[in-house]
Amino acid sequence: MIAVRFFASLRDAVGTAGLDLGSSRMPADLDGLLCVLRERLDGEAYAAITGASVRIAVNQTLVEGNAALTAGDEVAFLPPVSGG
Amino acid sequence: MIAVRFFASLRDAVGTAGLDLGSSRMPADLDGLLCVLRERLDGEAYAAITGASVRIAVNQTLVEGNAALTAGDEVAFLPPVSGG
Amino acid sequence: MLRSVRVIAEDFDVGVEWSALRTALHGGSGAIAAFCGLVRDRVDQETVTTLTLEHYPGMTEPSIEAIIDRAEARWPLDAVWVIHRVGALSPADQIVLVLTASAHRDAAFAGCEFVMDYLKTDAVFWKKETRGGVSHWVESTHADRRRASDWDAPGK
Amino acid sequence: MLRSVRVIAEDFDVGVEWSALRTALHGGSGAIAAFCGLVRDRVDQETVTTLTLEHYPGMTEPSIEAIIDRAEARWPLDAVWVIHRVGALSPADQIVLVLTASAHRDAAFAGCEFVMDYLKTDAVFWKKETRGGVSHWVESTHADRRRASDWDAPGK
Repeated sequence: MIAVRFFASLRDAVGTAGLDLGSSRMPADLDGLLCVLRERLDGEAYAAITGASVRIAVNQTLVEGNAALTAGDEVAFLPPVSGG
Repeated sequence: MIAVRFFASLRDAVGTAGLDLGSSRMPADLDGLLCVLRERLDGEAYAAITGASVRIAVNQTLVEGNAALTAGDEVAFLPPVSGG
Repeated sequence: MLRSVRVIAEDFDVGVEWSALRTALHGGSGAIAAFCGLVRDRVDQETVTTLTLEHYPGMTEPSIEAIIDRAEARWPLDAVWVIHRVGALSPADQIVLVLTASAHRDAAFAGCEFVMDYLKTDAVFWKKETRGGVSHWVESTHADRRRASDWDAPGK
Repeated sequence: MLRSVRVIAEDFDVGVEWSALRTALHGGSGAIAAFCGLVRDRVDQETVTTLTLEHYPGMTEPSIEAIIDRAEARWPLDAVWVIHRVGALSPADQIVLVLTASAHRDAAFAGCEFVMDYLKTDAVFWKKETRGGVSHWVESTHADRRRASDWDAPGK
Protein backbone atom coordinates (compact mmCIF):
# COMPACT_ATOMS: atom_id res chain seq x y z
CA MET A 1 0.00 0.00 0.00
CA ILE A 2 1.16 3.55 -0.80
CA ALA A 3 0.13 6.48 1.39
CA VAL A 4 -0.50 9.55 -0.73
CA ARG A 5 -0.58 12.98 0.90
CA PHE A 6 -1.72 16.33 -0.42
CA PHE A 7 -0.67 19.56 1.28
CA ALA A 8 -2.06 23.07 1.51
CA SER A 9 -3.66 24.24 -1.78
CA LEU A 10 -3.43 20.70 -3.20
CA ARG A 11 -5.38 19.30 -0.27
CA ASP A 12 -8.03 21.94 -0.97
CA ALA A 13 -8.03 21.03 -4.69
CA VAL A 14 -8.27 17.28 -4.10
CA GLY A 15 -10.64 17.61 -1.19
CA THR A 16 -8.73 15.29 1.11
CA ALA A 17 -5.39 15.26 2.95
CA GLY A 18 -4.54 11.75 1.86
CA LEU A 19 -5.41 8.52 0.11
CA ASP A 20 -4.20 4.98 0.64
CA LEU A 21 -3.62 3.39 -2.75
CA GLY A 22 -2.83 -0.11 -3.88
CA SER A 23 -4.82 -2.38 -1.64
CA SER A 24 -6.01 -4.02 -4.90
CA ARG A 25 -3.46 -2.84 -7.47
CA MET A 26 -0.11 -1.62 -6.12
CA PRO A 27 1.66 0.96 -8.39
CA ALA A 28 5.29 0.01 -9.04
CA ASP A 29 6.51 3.56 -9.54
CA LEU A 30 5.44 7.21 -9.51
CA ASP A 31 4.25 7.11 -13.11
CA GLY A 32 2.02 4.19 -12.18
CA LEU A 33 0.78 6.07 -9.14
CA LEU A 34 -0.12 9.06 -11.32
CA CYS A 35 -2.15 6.76 -13.61
CA VAL A 36 -4.09 5.49 -10.62
CA LEU A 37 -4.66 9.05 -9.41
CA ARG A 38 -5.88 10.13 -12.84
CA GLU A 39 -8.60 7.49 -12.54
CA ARG A 40 -9.43 8.36 -8.95
CA LEU A 41 -9.44 12.17 -9.06
CA ASP A 42 -11.54 14.59 -11.05
CA GLY A 43 -9.85 16.47 -13.89
CA GLU A 44 -9.34 19.70 -11.96
CA ALA A 45 -7.78 17.98 -8.98
CA TYR A 46 -5.49 15.92 -11.20
CA ALA A 47 -4.41 19.07 -13.05
CA ALA A 48 -3.61 20.73 -9.71
CA ILE A 49 -1.37 17.94 -8.40
CA THR A 50 0.49 17.66 -11.71
CA GLY A 51 1.06 21.43 -12.07
CA ALA A 52 4.50 22.68 -13.11
CA SER A 53 5.24 24.14 -9.66
CA VAL A 54 4.28 21.01 -7.72
CA ARG A 55 7.10 18.93 -6.27
CA ILE A 56 6.83 15.30 -5.21
CA ALA A 57 8.48 13.77 -2.16
CA VAL A 58 8.83 10.04 -1.55
CA ASN A 59 9.32 9.27 2.12
CA GLN A 60 9.97 12.96 2.84
CA THR A 61 12.68 13.28 0.19
CA LEU A 62 12.15 15.28 -3.01
CA VAL A 63 12.36 13.24 -6.20
CA GLU A 64 12.73 14.38 -9.80
CA GLY A 65 11.09 12.37 -12.58
CA ASN A 66 9.97 8.81 -12.06
CA ALA A 67 10.91 6.73 -9.00
CA ALA A 68 10.25 3.14 -7.95
CA LEU A 69 7.76 2.64 -5.13
CA THR A 70 7.50 -0.15 -2.61
CA ALA A 71 4.79 -1.03 -0.15
CA GLY A 72 4.70 1.36 2.78
CA ASP A 73 6.10 4.32 0.86
CA GLU A 74 4.63 7.75 1.48
CA VAL A 75 4.23 9.97 -1.58
CA ALA A 76 3.54 13.64 -0.95
CA PHE A 77 2.43 16.31 -3.41
CA LEU A 78 3.86 19.67 -2.36
CA PRO A 79 2.73 23.03 -3.74
CA PRO A 80 5.24 25.94 -3.67
CA VAL A 81 6.45 26.49 -0.11
CA SER A 82 6.48 29.74 1.84
CA GLY A 83 7.95 29.85 5.33
CA GLY A 84 9.34 32.57 7.55
CA MET B 1 36.46 79.92 33.42
CA ILE B 2 36.79 77.10 30.89
CA ALA B 3 36.37 73.44 31.92
CA VAL B 4 38.81 71.26 30.00
CA ARG B 5 38.23 67.52 29.85
CA PHE B 6 40.46 64.70 28.68
CA PHE B 7 39.02 61.29 27.85
CA ALA B 8 40.36 57.75 27.75
CA SER B 9 43.97 57.56 26.48
CA LEU B 10 44.30 61.36 26.67
CA ARG B 11 43.32 61.33 30.34
CA ASP B 12 46.04 58.73 30.87
CA ALA B 13 48.54 60.86 28.92
CA VAL B 14 47.71 64.10 30.76
CA GLY B 15 47.33 62.39 34.12
CA THR B 16 44.02 64.04 34.96
CA ALA B 17 40.41 63.94 33.73
CA GLY B 18 40.05 67.69 33.69
CA LEU B 19 41.41 71.16 34.37
CA ASP B 20 39.66 74.43 35.07
CA LEU B 21 41.41 77.18 33.15
CA GLY B 22 41.14 80.94 33.16
CA SER B 23 40.56 81.92 36.73
CA SER B 24 43.46 84.38 36.17
CA ARG B 25 43.72 84.56 32.36
CA MET B 26 40.65 83.49 30.37
CA PRO B 27 41.47 82.21 26.83
CA ALA B 28 39.28 83.88 24.17
CA ASP B 29 39.36 80.95 21.75
CA LEU B 30 40.62 77.40 21.23
CA ASP B 31 43.99 78.58 19.94
CA GLY B 32 44.42 80.61 23.12
CA LEU B 33 43.40 77.61 25.18
CA LEU B 34 46.02 75.47 23.45
CA CYS B 35 48.68 78.06 24.30
CA VAL B 36 47.70 77.91 27.96
CA LEU B 37 47.77 74.10 27.85
CA ARG B 38 51.22 74.11 26.24
CA GLU B 39 52.44 76.01 29.29
CA ARG B 40 50.59 73.83 31.78
CA LEU B 41 51.28 70.34 30.37
CA ASP B 42 54.51 68.49 29.80
CA GLY B 43 55.66 67.99 26.19
CA GLU B 44 54.45 64.42 25.88
CA ALA B 45 50.97 65.22 27.21
CA TYR B 46 50.66 68.26 24.94
CA ALA B 47 51.74 66.17 21.94
CA ALA B 48 49.07 63.59 22.82
CA ILE B 49 46.17 66.07 23.02
CA THR B 50 47.21 67.77 19.76
CA GLY B 51 47.65 64.48 17.83
CA ALA B 52 46.22 64.24 14.31
CA SER B 53 43.48 61.79 15.37
CA VAL B 54 42.28 63.87 18.32
CA ARG B 55 38.98 65.72 17.93
CA ILE B 56 37.84 68.65 20.03
CA ALA B 57 34.31 69.26 21.26
CA VAL B 58 33.07 72.55 22.68
CA ASN B 59 30.00 72.06 24.85
CA GLN B 60 29.61 68.47 23.55
CA THR B 61 29.70 69.54 19.89
CA LEU B 62 32.62 68.72 17.61
CA VAL B 63 34.43 71.76 16.22
CA GLU B 64 36.93 72.03 13.36
CA GLY B 65 39.72 74.60 13.53
CA ASN B 66 39.59 77.53 15.90
CA ALA B 67 36.46 78.53 17.83
CA ALA B 68 35.60 81.38 20.20
CA LEU B 69 35.22 80.46 23.87
CA THR B 70 33.17 82.12 26.56
CA ALA B 71 33.14 81.65 30.30
CA GLY B 72 31.47 78.41 31.32
CA ASP B 73 32.34 76.57 28.11
CA GLU B 74 33.44 72.96 28.32
CA VAL B 75 36.25 71.91 25.97
CA ALA B 76 36.83 68.18 25.57
CA PHE B 77 39.75 66.41 23.90
CA LEU B 78 38.54 63.14 22.36
CA PRO B 79 40.81 60.36 21.15
CA PRO B 80 39.48 58.02 18.40
CA VAL B 81 36.21 56.47 19.52
CA SER B 82 35.29 52.79 19.56
CA GLY B 83 31.83 51.71 20.62
CA GLY B 84 29.70 48.67 20.02
CA MET C 1 28.19 24.40 16.44
CA LEU C 2 25.13 24.64 18.65
CA ARG C 3 21.97 24.07 16.68
CA SER C 4 18.34 23.78 17.49
CA VAL C 5 15.39 23.34 15.15
CA ARG C 6 11.88 23.42 16.56
CA VAL C 7 8.58 23.45 14.70
CA ILE C 8 5.91 24.15 17.28
CA ALA C 9 2.30 25.29 17.61
CA GLU C 10 2.71 27.24 20.85
CA ASP C 11 4.27 30.70 21.15
CA PHE C 12 7.94 31.13 22.10
CA ASP C 13 9.54 33.51 24.58
CA VAL C 14 12.49 35.34 23.04
CA GLY C 15 13.90 36.16 26.48
CA VAL C 16 13.95 32.48 27.46
CA GLU C 17 15.57 31.48 24.16
CA TRP C 18 18.11 34.29 24.39
CA SER C 19 19.14 33.28 27.92
CA ALA C 20 19.41 29.62 26.95
CA LEU C 21 21.59 30.49 23.99
CA ARG C 22 23.89 32.71 26.05
CA THR C 23 24.26 30.00 28.68
CA ALA C 24 25.22 27.46 26.00
CA LEU C 25 27.78 29.67 24.23
CA HIS C 26 31.49 29.37 24.85
CA GLY C 27 33.36 32.56 25.68
CA GLY C 28 34.61 33.14 22.14
CA SER C 29 31.28 34.44 20.88
CA GLY C 30 31.21 38.20 20.59
CA ALA C 31 27.98 38.60 18.63
CA ILE C 32 24.39 37.39 18.74
CA ALA C 33 22.00 38.31 15.95
CA ALA C 34 18.29 37.64 16.06
CA PHE C 35 15.36 37.93 13.75
CA CYS C 36 11.69 37.47 14.49
CA GLY C 37 8.86 37.55 11.99
CA LEU C 38 5.46 38.79 13.17
CA VAL C 39 2.02 38.52 11.61
CA ARG C 40 1.19 41.92 10.10
CA ASP C 41 -2.33 43.26 10.64
CA ARG C 42 -2.73 44.54 7.08
CA VAL C 43 -1.52 43.34 3.69
CA ASP C 44 -2.26 45.32 0.52
CA GLN C 45 -4.68 47.60 2.46
CA GLU C 46 -6.75 44.65 3.68
CA THR C 47 -7.15 43.61 7.30
CA VAL C 48 -5.56 40.26 8.07
CA THR C 49 -7.53 38.18 10.53
CA THR C 50 -5.63 34.88 10.51
CA LEU C 51 -2.42 33.43 9.15
CA THR C 52 -2.44 29.64 9.18
CA LEU C 53 0.85 27.81 8.82
CA GLU C 54 0.99 24.21 7.72
CA HIS C 55 4.00 21.93 7.60
CA TYR C 56 4.96 18.35 6.71
CA PRO C 57 6.21 16.72 9.91
CA GLY C 58 9.33 14.70 9.17
CA MET C 59 10.17 16.74 6.08
CA THR C 60 10.00 20.32 7.40
CA GLU C 61 12.63 19.85 10.10
CA PRO C 62 15.22 18.35 7.70
CA SER C 63 14.51 21.16 5.23
CA ILE C 64 15.49 23.65 7.96
CA GLU C 65 18.51 21.57 8.97
CA ALA C 66 19.70 21.69 5.35
CA ILE C 67 19.52 25.50 5.36
CA ILE C 68 21.53 25.60 8.60
CA ASP C 69 24.10 23.20 7.09
CA ARG C 70 24.63 25.65 4.25
CA ALA C 71 24.98 28.60 6.63
CA GLU C 72 27.43 26.66 8.80
CA ALA C 73 29.55 25.79 5.76
CA ARG C 74 29.70 29.42 4.77
CA TRP C 75 30.35 31.37 7.99
CA PRO C 76 32.15 30.60 11.27
CA LEU C 77 28.97 30.33 13.33
CA ASP C 78 28.91 29.24 16.97
CA ALA C 79 25.14 28.71 17.03
CA VAL C 80 22.05 28.72 14.83
CA TRP C 81 18.66 28.30 16.50
CA VAL C 82 15.43 28.24 14.54
CA ILE C 83 11.92 28.15 15.98
CA HIS C 84 9.06 28.16 13.50
CA ARG C 85 5.44 28.10 14.52
CA VAL C 86 2.60 26.27 12.80
CA GLY C 87 -1.16 26.50 13.18
CA ALA C 88 -3.51 29.46 13.24
CA LEU C 89 -1.85 32.77 14.15
CA SER C 90 -3.31 36.23 14.71
CA PRO C 91 -1.92 39.69 13.87
CA ALA C 92 1.13 40.63 15.99
CA ASP C 93 1.80 36.96 16.80
CA GLN C 94 5.39 35.76 16.50
CA ILE C 95 5.91 33.39 13.55
CA VAL C 96 9.59 32.58 13.41
CA LEU C 97 12.75 33.20 15.42
CA VAL C 98 16.30 32.83 14.11
CA LEU C 99 19.19 33.29 16.53
CA THR C 100 22.82 33.15 15.42
CA ALA C 101 26.07 33.60 17.33
CA SER C 102 29.61 34.07 16.13
CA ALA C 103 32.90 35.60 17.20
CA HIS C 104 32.17 38.67 15.08
CA ARG C 105 29.09 40.53 13.98
CA ASP C 106 29.48 40.14 10.22
CA ALA C 107 29.07 36.34 10.39
CA ALA C 108 26.24 36.55 12.93
CA PHE C 109 24.28 39.03 10.79
CA ALA C 110 24.97 37.26 7.49
CA GLY C 111 24.10 33.83 8.90
CA CYS C 112 20.84 35.13 10.38
CA GLU C 113 19.79 36.83 7.14
CA PHE C 114 20.80 33.83 5.02
CA VAL C 115 18.74 31.43 7.15
CA MET C 116 15.72 33.77 7.07
CA ASP C 117 15.95 34.20 3.29
CA TYR C 118 15.99 30.44 2.71
CA LEU C 119 13.24 29.79 5.27
CA LYS C 120 11.07 31.89 2.94
CA THR C 121 11.90 29.86 -0.15
CA ASP C 122 13.19 26.40 0.81
CA ALA C 123 11.68 25.38 4.14
CA VAL C 124 8.62 23.14 3.84
CA PHE C 125 5.83 25.40 5.12
CA TRP C 126 2.66 26.68 3.57
CA LYS C 127 0.82 29.81 4.61
CA LYS C 128 -2.84 30.57 4.29
CA GLU C 129 -3.79 34.18 4.79
CA THR C 130 -7.34 35.17 5.67
CA ARG C 131 -8.00 38.81 4.82
CA GLY C 132 -11.09 40.68 3.80
CA GLY C 133 -12.99 37.52 4.76
CA VAL C 134 -11.27 35.47 2.04
CA SER C 135 -8.61 32.81 2.57
CA HIS C 136 -5.87 32.14 0.07
CA TRP C 137 -2.54 30.35 0.02
CA VAL C 138 0.49 32.62 -0.06
CA GLU C 139 3.52 31.76 -2.17
CA SER C 140 6.99 33.13 -1.61
CA THR C 141 7.31 36.30 -3.69
CA HIS C 142 9.61 36.98 -6.60
CA ALA C 143 11.51 39.33 -4.27
CA ASP C 144 11.91 36.50 -1.73
CA ARG C 145 13.30 34.17 -4.36
CA ARG C 146 15.67 36.84 -5.66
CA ARG C 147 16.92 37.59 -2.12
CA ALA C 148 17.70 33.90 -1.63
CA SER C 149 19.37 33.43 -5.02
CA ASP C 150 21.44 36.60 -4.46
CA TRP C 151 23.47 34.67 -1.86
CA ASP C 152 24.97 32.73 -4.77
CA ALA C 153 26.00 35.90 -6.62
CA PRO C 154 29.75 36.54 -6.87
CA GLY C 155 31.07 38.89 -4.20
CA LYS C 156 28.51 37.90 -1.56
CA MET D 1 9.18 56.01 14.87
CA LEU D 2 9.75 54.54 18.32
CA ARG D 3 13.23 55.25 19.56
CA SER D 4 15.10 54.69 22.76
CA VAL D 5 18.72 55.46 23.58
CA ARG D 6 20.13 54.36 26.89
CA VAL D 7 23.72 54.47 28.10
CA ILE D 8 23.81 52.51 31.35
CA ALA D 9 26.23 50.78 33.70
CA GLU D 10 23.94 47.91 34.71
CA ASP D 11 23.19 44.84 32.58
CA PHE D 12 20.09 44.70 30.40
CA ASP D 13 17.56 41.90 29.95
CA VAL D 14 16.94 41.18 26.27
CA GLY D 15 13.63 39.45 27.08
CA VAL D 16 12.34 42.53 28.91
CA GLU D 17 13.43 44.84 26.08
CA TRP D 18 11.95 42.54 23.45
CA SER D 19 8.59 42.41 25.23
CA ALA D 20 8.53 46.18 25.72
CA LEU D 21 9.28 46.74 22.04
CA ARG D 22 6.58 44.31 20.90
CA THR D 23 4.03 45.98 23.18
CA ALA D 24 4.89 49.39 21.76
CA LEU D 25 4.73 48.36 18.10
CA HIS D 26 1.69 48.99 15.94
CA GLY D 27 0.33 46.05 14.00
CA GLY D 28 2.07 46.93 10.75
CA SER D 29 5.44 45.65 11.90
CA GLY D 30 6.29 42.27 10.46
CA ALA D 31 9.96 42.08 11.41
CA ILE D 32 12.15 42.61 14.46
CA ALA D 33 15.93 42.36 14.14
CA ALA D 34 18.29 42.38 17.09
CA PHE D 35 21.99 42.46 17.65
CA CYS D 36 23.90 42.06 20.89
CA GLY D 37 27.64 42.43 21.34
CA LEU D 38 29.31 40.33 24.04
CA VAL D 39 32.74 40.59 25.65
CA ARG D 40 34.90 37.84 24.14
CA ASP D 41 37.15 35.87 26.48
CA ARG D 42 40.13 35.88 24.13
CA VAL D 43 41.52 38.35 21.63
CA ASP D 44 44.59 37.52 19.54
CA GLN D 45 45.21 34.36 21.62
CA GLU D 46 45.31 36.33 24.87
CA THR D 47 42.85 35.96 27.74
CA VAL D 48 40.71 39.03 28.25
CA THR D 49 39.99 39.80 31.87
CA THR D 50 38.20 43.17 31.67
CA LEU D 51 36.73 45.46 29.06
CA THR D 52 36.16 48.95 30.41
CA LEU D 53 33.87 51.27 28.51
CA GLU D 54 34.01 55.01 28.97
CA HIS D 55 31.69 57.63 27.56
CA TYR D 56 31.12 61.38 27.58
CA PRO D 57 27.74 61.99 29.22
CA GLY D 58 25.83 64.60 27.24
CA MET D 59 27.75 63.91 24.05
CA THR D 60 27.48 60.11 23.72
CA GLU D 61 23.67 60.01 23.67
CA PRO D 62 23.39 62.65 20.88
CA SER D 63 26.07 60.79 18.89
CA ILE D 64 23.83 57.69 19.00
CA GLU D 65 20.71 59.72 18.18
CA ALA D 66 22.50 61.06 15.09
CA ILE D 67 23.20 57.51 13.91
CA ILE D 68 19.53 56.60 14.42
CA ASP D 69 18.48 59.74 12.50
CA ARG D 70 20.51 58.55 9.53
CA ALA D 71 19.03 55.04 9.71
CA GLU D 72 15.51 56.46 9.97
CA ALA D 73 16.07 58.65 6.90
CA ARG D 74 17.24 55.66 4.92
CA TRP D 75 14.80 52.84 5.75
CA PRO D 76 11.10 52.70 6.74
CA LEU D 77 11.78 51.74 10.35
CA ASP D 78 9.06 51.47 13.00
CA ALA D 79 11.53 51.35 15.91
CA VAL D 80 15.21 51.63 16.77
CA TRP D 81 16.28 50.93 20.34
CA VAL D 82 19.88 51.15 21.47
CA ILE D 83 21.25 50.20 24.87
CA HIS D 84 24.98 50.60 25.39
CA ARG D 85 26.72 49.73 28.62
CA VAL D 86 29.61 51.59 30.21
CA GLY D 87 31.95 50.68 33.05
CA ALA D 88 33.99 47.54 33.72
CA LEU D 89 32.69 44.42 31.95
CA SER D 90 33.84 40.81 32.13
CA PRO D 91 34.01 38.11 29.42
CA ALA D 92 30.54 36.99 28.21
CA ASP D 93 28.94 40.20 29.50
CA GLN D 94 26.52 41.97 27.20
CA ILE D 95 27.89 45.27 25.85
CA VAL D 96 25.35 46.62 23.42
CA LEU D 97 21.85 45.85 22.17
CA VAL D 98 20.29 47.18 18.99
CA LEU D 99 16.66 46.36 18.24
CA THR D 100 14.94 47.45 15.04
CA ALA D 101 11.45 46.87 13.72
CA SER D 102 9.93 47.40 10.31
CA ALA D 103 7.14 46.12 8.10
CA HIS D 104 9.63 43.90 6.26
CA ARG D 105 12.80 42.08 7.12
CA ASP D 106 15.16 43.81 4.69
CA ALA D 107 14.74 47.21 6.40
CA ALA D 108 14.90 45.69 9.90
CA PHE D 109 18.14 43.85 9.12
CA ALA D 110 19.75 46.74 7.24
CA GLY D 111 18.82 49.28 9.91
CA CYS D 112 20.19 47.06 12.68
CA GLU D 113 23.48 46.46 10.86
CA PHE D 114 23.83 50.13 9.90
CA VAL D 115 23.36 51.29 13.50
CA MET D 116 25.85 48.69 14.78
CA ASP D 117 28.44 49.63 12.15
CA TYR D 118 28.25 53.32 13.08
CA LEU D 119 28.21 52.61 16.83
CA LYS D 120 31.68 51.14 16.21
CA THR D 121 33.01 54.21 14.43
CA ASP D 122 30.91 57.28 15.32
CA ALA D 123 29.41 56.83 18.78
CA VAL D 124 31.37 58.52 21.56
CA PHE D 125 32.71 55.58 23.54
CA TRP D 126 36.18 54.43 24.40
CA LYS D 127 37.19 50.88 25.23
CA LYS D 128 40.07 49.74 27.39
CA GLU D 129 40.89 46.06 27.11
CA THR D 130 42.85 44.30 29.82
CA ARG D 131 44.47 41.13 28.51
CA GLY D 132 47.61 39.27 29.41
CA GLY D 133 47.75 41.57 32.45
CA VAL D 134 48.18 44.67 30.28
CA SER D 135 45.57 47.37 29.64
CA HIS D 136 45.36 49.28 26.39
CA TRP D 137 42.86 51.47 24.63
CA VAL D 138 41.18 49.86 21.65
CA GLU D 139 40.48 51.86 18.52
CA SER D 140 37.91 50.93 15.89
CA THR D 141 39.68 48.78 13.30
CA HIS D 142 40.26 49.53 9.65
CA ALA D 143 37.65 46.84 8.90
CA ASP D 144 35.15 48.63 11.15
CA ARG D 145 35.71 51.92 9.36
CA ARG D 146 35.41 50.26 5.96
CA ARG D 147 32.16 48.53 6.96
CA ALA D 148 30.72 51.89 8.00
CA SER D 149 31.90 53.76 4.92
CA ASP D 150 30.58 50.95 2.68
CA TRP D 151 27.04 52.16 3.49
CA ASP D 152 27.79 55.19 1.33
CA ALA D 153 28.87 53.06 -1.63
CA PRO D 154 26.59 53.13 -4.69
CA GLY D 155 24.11 50.26 -4.81
CA LYS D 156 23.82 49.86 -1.03
